[in-house]
Parts: sequence; structure tokens; C-alpha cells
Amino acid sequence: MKLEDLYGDVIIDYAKNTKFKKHIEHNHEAHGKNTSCGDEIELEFNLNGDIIKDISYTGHGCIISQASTAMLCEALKGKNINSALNIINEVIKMSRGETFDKKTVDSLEMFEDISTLPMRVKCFSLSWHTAEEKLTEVKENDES
Amino acid sequence: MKLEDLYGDVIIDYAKNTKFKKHIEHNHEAHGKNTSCGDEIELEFNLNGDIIKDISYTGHGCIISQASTAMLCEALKGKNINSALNIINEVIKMSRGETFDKKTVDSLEMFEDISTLPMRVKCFSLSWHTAEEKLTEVKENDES
Amino acid sequence: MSLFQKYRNDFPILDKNNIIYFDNAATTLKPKRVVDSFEKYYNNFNSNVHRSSHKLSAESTKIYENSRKNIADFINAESTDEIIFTKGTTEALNLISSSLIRSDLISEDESVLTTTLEHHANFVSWQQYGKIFGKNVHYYKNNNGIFNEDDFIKLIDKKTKVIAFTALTNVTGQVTDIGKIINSARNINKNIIIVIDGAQYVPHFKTDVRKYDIDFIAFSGHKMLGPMGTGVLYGKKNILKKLPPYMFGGEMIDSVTTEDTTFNIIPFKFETGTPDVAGFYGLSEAINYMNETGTDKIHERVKELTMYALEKLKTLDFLDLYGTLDENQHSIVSFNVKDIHPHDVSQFLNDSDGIAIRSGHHCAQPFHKELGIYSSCRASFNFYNTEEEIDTLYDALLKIRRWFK
Amino acid sequence: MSLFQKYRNDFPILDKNNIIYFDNAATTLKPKRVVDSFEKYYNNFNSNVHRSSHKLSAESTKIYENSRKNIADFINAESTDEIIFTKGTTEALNLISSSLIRSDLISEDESVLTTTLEHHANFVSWQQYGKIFGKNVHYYKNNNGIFNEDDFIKLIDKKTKVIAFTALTNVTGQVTDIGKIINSARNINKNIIIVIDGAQYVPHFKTDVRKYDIDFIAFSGHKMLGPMGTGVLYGKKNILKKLPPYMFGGEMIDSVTTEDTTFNIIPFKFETGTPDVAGFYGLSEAINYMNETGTDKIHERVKELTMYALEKLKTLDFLDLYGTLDENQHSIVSFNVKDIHPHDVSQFLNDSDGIAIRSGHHCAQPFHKELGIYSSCRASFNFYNTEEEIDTLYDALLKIRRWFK
Ligand SMILES: Cc1ncc(COP(=O)(O)O)c(C=O)c1O
Ligand SMILES: Cc1ncc(COP(=O)(O)O)c(C=O)c1O
Repeated sequence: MKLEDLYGDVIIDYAKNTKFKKHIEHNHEAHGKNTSCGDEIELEFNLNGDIIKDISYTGHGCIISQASTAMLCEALKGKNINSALNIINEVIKMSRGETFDKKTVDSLEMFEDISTLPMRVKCFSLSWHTAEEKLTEVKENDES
Repeated sequence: MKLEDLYGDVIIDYAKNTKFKKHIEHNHEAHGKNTSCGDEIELEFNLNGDIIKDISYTGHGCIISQASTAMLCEALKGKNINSALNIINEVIKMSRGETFDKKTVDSLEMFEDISTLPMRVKCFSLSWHTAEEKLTEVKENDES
Repeated sequence: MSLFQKYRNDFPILDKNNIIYFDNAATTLKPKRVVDSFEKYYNNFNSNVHRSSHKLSAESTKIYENSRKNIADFINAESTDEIIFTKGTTEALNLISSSLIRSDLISEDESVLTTTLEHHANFVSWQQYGKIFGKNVHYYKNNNGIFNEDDFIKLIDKKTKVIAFTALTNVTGQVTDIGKIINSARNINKNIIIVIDGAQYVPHFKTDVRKYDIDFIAFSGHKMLGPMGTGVLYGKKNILKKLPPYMFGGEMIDSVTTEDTTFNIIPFKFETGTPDVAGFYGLSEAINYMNETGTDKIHERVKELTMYALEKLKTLDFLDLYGTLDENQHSIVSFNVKDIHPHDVSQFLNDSDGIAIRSGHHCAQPFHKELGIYSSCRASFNFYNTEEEIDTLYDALLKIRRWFK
Repeated sequence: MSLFQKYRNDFPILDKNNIIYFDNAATTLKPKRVVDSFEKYYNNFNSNVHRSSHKLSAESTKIYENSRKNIADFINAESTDEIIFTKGTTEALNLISSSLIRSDLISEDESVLTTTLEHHANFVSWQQYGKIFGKNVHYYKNNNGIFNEDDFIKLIDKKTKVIAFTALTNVTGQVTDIGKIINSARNINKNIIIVIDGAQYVPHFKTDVRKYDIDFIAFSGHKMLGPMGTGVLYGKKNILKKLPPYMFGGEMIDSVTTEDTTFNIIPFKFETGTPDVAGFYGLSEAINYMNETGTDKIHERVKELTMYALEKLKTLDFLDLYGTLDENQHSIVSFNVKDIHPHDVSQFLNDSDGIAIRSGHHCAQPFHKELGIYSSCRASFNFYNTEEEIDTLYDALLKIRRWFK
């Protein structure tokens, strides 16, 4: 992966953008941690039925994890749980170097080559795994 | 080491000779064990002051250990503790491939090359270590 | 060139040494591609794993995790989370026995059942951790060196929480009927935990942990053409998650404070310290070699050699042979020459004809005790051995008789 | 050809990769003769040790025990009985911490003292075994990342039975005054047991266990030019004899019955399972290489490089540097680029100039916590590095600033 790809302007801008980096009124929250560096991420969800009305994050981490988390918020906001889980699923596949649906992944495709960097995959996918776990839990509770 | 050296007639004869393989009236005994095969040797000493009046062995083991033990009995019988320990010392040096006194070692020199066989050194030296430990103990008790 | 000669050409050590290597159960020879993997690894990728983001570390991490995947597939594990790397079967069995016994999965009125046919690694570990942590360990005693699965099953009851047994004993080569034991055990106690010593089994039999519903199986890389210092513990995910860690150090940690420590997810919870990446790269090459050669072919060839050896040695009336002495025996033949100590037999075979067998108790003292002997001779085969080599062994045994007469 | 170029030629990986390797504290590069030792061993001697009497086994046993002798001499141990082979520092520290804590050498009103500067291997192990076996563990808390020996000594009292500390921290490279600590500790409590984490120290300092009267010291082969998967625990004979074994299996056994087991003499009581003979052969070659190159020369060269790096990096005002920042620091320089996450720094250095450093908490979370940070960047040097490489690092750090501005 070339420097310009990983640390291009778009990604740095996402990392610095604080639009989603705040506390919101929420009814669900999820905590994620990267054991290799101690980075932590806190996601807050405001769910209305199965719609993600609002979403935000706090915590500390590298550019990759901050940018990835900001883009997660952007991608999931307004979606229902099922389509959110679908997006998450495709993004995680991409991060593992598996085949994925480009349309679903959308602009996150710029992280396609992250799969070649085993250490950075963790940074990138931390918030996605965290969100996946929480939304799956909510979904299962609703169904039961 | 050539087959004829390790399993020559003299050594096989010693191993089969039961002259010293018996129980005797004794005032000291010592037990030795080879952890790699479970072989065990029991030495009995009849000491008169510091003179080894009689010595014998029982137990089970390979030709090397049986022959070596029979030769140990032959070499130590009649000696006083100090010269017995001296012989033992030189024989153990030989078995380790260190320089040793040929005169002291005498006919045991036929085992000189045992030092090149790490597994068989244990068979050869089991009874010598067992005797050394016991005689050193007796000597130290006498002196104190 | 015969197929067997082709196999032999893959093992450079056979060119250089005039040796008949029948000590395969102790450690196998290594094919060229496994030996060469060290140079490849250290001269190109040398690095610690999982910890740095530089190129060498990224490459090393991929190599290490690909090796885990390769091994998971080899035994048909569901996930790489179930493959824990150790330095050998011994460490794998210490890990699982101490962790299980220390966990709350076994209560104080429950027990572990193992057998007197085990290698010390699968016997002393249960016994000693049982003593240290106050849990009960029971033993099935074999009958004249034979593992009778029915008698073993009779000892299992509702209080038996763990059964630990070998899939192929390293003394006689008897193959255990794993399927029968596991089915019967689960009928008695659905949640019984099955721990298998696969050190001699995995190298020779298609191992399918899901087909047999095995909970844990331990094996060694160096006994299946791989490097020394490599071993594997397979463990079922849902049980591994409940177990306490074995060793403490880096990487297996989630968070550390002076008050307490929380641990990483599996399999990393059970792996700590810088791993032997080069070694596991080599093990992966060994697996590739076995897959390409064909594990079925290897199995069949070793079966042939074992039967050939058994039939020949059975004709020597001055031998005591141990085991079932039929098709239930695989890769190993153990015996004693009447009135001659095993150490003398193995020394003679080495000195007279360059034949490498092993003599001793093969780290299985309870087994030998049940047989009423202290030690024995063991010839163990692999697919690069030949019938001619077995003929040489046969002739050398006749020579021994004459020599020591 | 300069001397330094000559050093570099000994490391084939430097030819093949356009890489500036500053991750030596994680694992060092391996010289050609160490890499080649694998081929030599597996293609000529391949065998298990201590167990068979055939030629390969005899050769392997000699190789393995000669390696033990070589290592004993390297650290001036009195006897080879005092050298226990492990797979790394982590296993060595787990061995000694669990065995000491489980033994009756520490009573329930006595305690262990360690420090928050430790690698997790020398911290979590004492903490967790202490919890498991009900023994007390206390911690010296460092002040702003500095190990103050006087403050540490103040915490030692008559009830302190074991002190465990690093001789060179893997975070800042600060060298501990071992002599001072050991003398003071013995004055307080003559029989106090000294356990040293030598993972970063032994590769760079002439280690003399008798001069300093060290009881135990652990180190890793792969951090001193040797193969991965090799490590050593040195232990004083008279204490080792009193300790219970760590792992259970073959070879470490004297006698086994279903009632109980008795154990072999040292060092074998602490070594079980088939060892990595090839690996320890390689470690012995690494020691030969270091002896022939001159451990003094290696030390001096690394000292030069460390000081050069420190002085250069000190001039960059956008860096936070950690440690004593003077001659007390050896082989390691740690820092953060203000406002930029260490993972981004290390990724950038790799991508822009092929510089391999490590970022993270370096398995030392308590240390980082005391510093008030989560993670850091670490550049660690060895004698094959050069001033030019450090200049490249310096320039790249300036680039980072510009890039992320
Ligand atoms: C059945 C069995 N279990 C366990 C072991 C121990 O394996 P390792 O020495 O590789 O730890 C062996 C081999 O020695 C064995 O044959
Ligand atoms: C100070 C220190 N102690 C212990 C260790 C652990 O060594 P290993 O990973 O070789 O077990 C390391 C290296 O990671 C270290 O730097």
C-alpha cells in the first residue's frame, strides 16, 4: 500500500473531522479495545425501532481507526439494523481480503488494501466489530 | 567404537560371571538407578575400618552395566576407602572423555571409548557413581 | 526409479548417512523443503509477529497465521481460533491438563480418567496437576499391554468429566478405536471432555476432529516431517473460551494493572512469548509436503511396512513381541530379544548394521510395568523406509543371537 | 571495506531487503552461520536426544549438551546443571515464578517484589501465580518511566523473599544497576532470591552470574542472533534442587507409578518433551559468532549508535522522548511524535523509507500507564546498524511532521 493511499487527504480529513466524535443521547452503547496498543473506542447508538437514528463515537486511536470509525458512523446513520449489518459484513470481508460487494462498501473501498497489513487491519476493523456485536445483540433481543 | 571392542569376549565374560553377583554379609549398601531404562543396581559393602573386605552387587541391567559393575567389585575389593575413591575418580574421568591415569584405571581401560556414546556412559558409570556416593559418605562420617 | 526411491530422494539426510532409520516415533526425518524453509524465512522475513507494523513483521504475521490455517484444514478444524501453537505434544498436554484441572469445569467430586498405556506426558501431567489442585484422577490399567476399549468404557460414569487417552500408543503401535470410545462416553455423559494424545496418530491417520467430535487433540510437528520445537493443541472453541490461560506474558494480554489482568481472545490467550515463526513456517511446509505426497499413500505404505515387519519378526522364536500383532498395529513394532538387554540390542544393531532403533521405556513406565518388563526395543517406520531395510534388521537380530550366545 | 560493512555482510537478509531494521529488541537478525546451522543439523544429525543409543541420537545428544556448555561459559555459570533450555524468556520466567511461588521456599507471610517497569512476562506471571497459589506480590512503581534503584531497595524488607526485576527495560533501554540492588538486598536478607529478566541485557552486556551473585536470569536466543523458539533460564544449583518441576512429561522422570512420580536430577527435572535440538545448535552458533566478533566490540558499537540516535532525536522539539536520555540508556530509544499516534508513525516510517520500528505498548502496559500514555514508538539498535540509517530516521520524522500537519 502506498503512503498516499493510506494517508491520503480524504482519510486524514475523516480522522480529523469531529462531526461524529461527541456524545449523543443514546439508548445503546458499545465498547471496543485493541489489545496491541490499548486504543479504545466507544460507540453510542440512538435506535428508534430498528432504525439507527443517530450514532457517534468517542475514544482514542490512530488515524486509521479514527477515520474508519467516522466513516462507519456516516455509513450506518439512518439505516435499519439489517442493512447496517449487511454493510458491516461486506466491509469486514473486504478488510480480510475476501471478495466483497463494492456497491455496499461504497467509499470505504479506499481501504481495500488494508487486508495486506495485518497489524493495521485491527485498527481499521475495531469499530466495525464493535458495532457488529452490539447490533447483532439488539437484533436477537428484538427477535426473541 | 567397534562392535568387537564394546562386546568383546572379556566384557561378555565379566557380564556373565556371577562371582560378585550375590548377597553378602554387609554393613553398608547403596542403590543406583538409570532413569532412561529403569535399570537398578544394589551394591553391598563389608567394611572393616576403612578397608573394603568384601563387596557384591545385585540388580538388573545391560551387558555394559553388568560387566562394569563386576569389574568395579574386582577393582575395589581389598582396597581402603581412599584408594578406592581414587580408582573410581579416574574411571569416571575416563568415562567422560577427560584425561585419566592409565595405571590406576588398569584393565578398565578397555572401556575408554565409552565416552563417545552418551547413552551408554550412563550404563557404564551407574555403579561407579553409586559406589562413589556411598564411600564418600562413609569417609565423611568417619572423619567427623 | 521406483516411487519409494523418489520418496527417499526427498530426504537429504538419507544420502549422507549410511543409516537405517527406524526411530521415526521419536522424531521423523525432514524433507528438503522443510529444511530449506529456515533459510527462506530467516533470510527474507525474519521478524516478530502481531506486534509491529513494518514490512517484515507484516510478512511474518501472515506466514504464521497461514500456517495456523493450513494446520486447521489438515485436521478439519472449524476455525483457526481452535489451533494453539506449542513447542510439542508435551507442552500441549500440560497446557490442557493444567488449565482444565484448574478451571471450574471439573468440580471436586468429578474426576479425570486416563490410562496406563500413556506416554508420561499424558499421565504424569494429569496425576501431578490433580495433586496440586485437588482433583481426582483415575487410571484404566491395561491388560498385558493391550488397550481394551470396552474395559476402558466400563470405567466411565456420570462423575467422569474428562477422559484422556492415546490414539496410537507409542510403545506397541496399537491404534485406539476413537470413534467407539467417544460415542460410548457421550452416551454416558453428554458433556464429557475428550482429550486425545495424537502424537503418533496424526502423522499417520487422516484426522478429522469434527467427524469424531474430538474436544482436544495434541500432536508434535517434529513427528510428522516438521521441525523440532513445534507442536499443536487443537481445542473446541466453546470450551477454550471458558478455560484459564496456561502461561503468562506478552500478547495474551488484554489489560494489565497492578490489581489484576484480563486476557486476550483465543487462540492468543494461550500463546505467549515470541513464537518460533520459522518453525511453524517449516511445519506448514511439512503439511504441504504430506498433502502433495498424499496422506493416504503415506498411510498405506507405512501399513505395508508394519505388516511386513510384524510377519518377519513373528518367525523369530527368540523374540518377545508386544501388542496386538495384527492390523491394529501401525508404524511401530516393539520387542525384546530373550535374555539380552534392549540397550545391548540397540547398540549392536547400530554398530553392526547402522540400524537406528530405540531402547528403553519410551517414556511409558506404567505400560512396561503392566507388561512385567523394564524396557523394550522399538522399531518405528515411515514411508521412506523399505522392505530391504527390514530384512537387514531381521538378519541383524539373528547375528545378535549368535554373538551373545 | 569498513568494519561495519563487514558486520553487515554476515547478515544475508540485509542484502535482500531494502530495509532499515530498528526492531532489534523484538528479535534480532540472524547471521549466515546461524541460518545455515539448520541445514547442517537436519541433513546430518536429525534425532531425538538422551533416549536412543544409535549414532544420530548420540551425535544429537552431544550437540545439545555442547550447546549447554557453551551457554554456561558465556554467562560464567559454574556448571551445565544450571542451564535450563526453554522456548524463550517468557517460558523461563513462567517456569521460575510458578515453581518458586508453588514451593515452600516462600511462606505465606513472605512476599515477592517486582516492578511496574517489567515486560508482562515478569509481571503478570508473578501476579497470577501469586493469586493462584495464595502468595503476596508487591510492586515498585516507577517514577515517570525511570527505574530508581534506591526507591526500589527501600521496599525490600526481611519478609521480601524474592525480588524480580529487569536488567534493561525493553521500553526505554535504561540499564539497571544490578550490582547495587543485589548487594543491598543481600544486606537486608541474606537468603533473598534474585530473579533477573535478562532478555534485553544479556545480548548487550558481558553477563557474569557469579560476579554479581545472581540466582536466576532469563533470556531469549532470538534476541541475541540465535533462532526463534530458544531461551534459557540460568538457576543456581542449590536452589534449583529444592524446586518443584514446571512441566510434566518424558525424560524429567525418575520413576512413575499410578500412586506418584519422582523426578530426575537437574537440569533435566525442568526440561521435558522433545527439545528443539536444531534451535539450540543454532543458538550455540550465535554465541560462537558473538564471541568471535567480540562481545565488547558489539557493546561499544551499540553504545555509539544509541548515543548518536539520542543526541539527534533530542534536537527534534516535536518529539516526547522517554527514559534517562543519557549513557544509562543502551540499544533502545523510545519516543512519541506529538499529536500523532505511534501506529501511524511506524506505518509512515515503513512506507516512506523502509524503516522498521515498533509501536504499541511493547508488552509493558503498567510502564506506559505510569508515563501517562497508552503506547509509544521504539527504535532499537544492534551492531549492524549505521549512523546513516539513523540519519534517515531523523529525516523521515521531519517528513511525518510535514505530512500530517
Ligand atoms: C504418544 C506420545 N505422546 C507424547 C509424546 C511427547 O511428544 P513431544 O516429545 O514432542 O513433546 C510422544 C513422543 O515422545 C508420544 O509418542
Ligand atoms: C525485557 C523483556 N522480557 C521478556 C521478553 C519476552 O521474551 P520472549 O518473547 O522471547 O519470550 C521480552 C521480549 O519480548 C523483553 O524485552
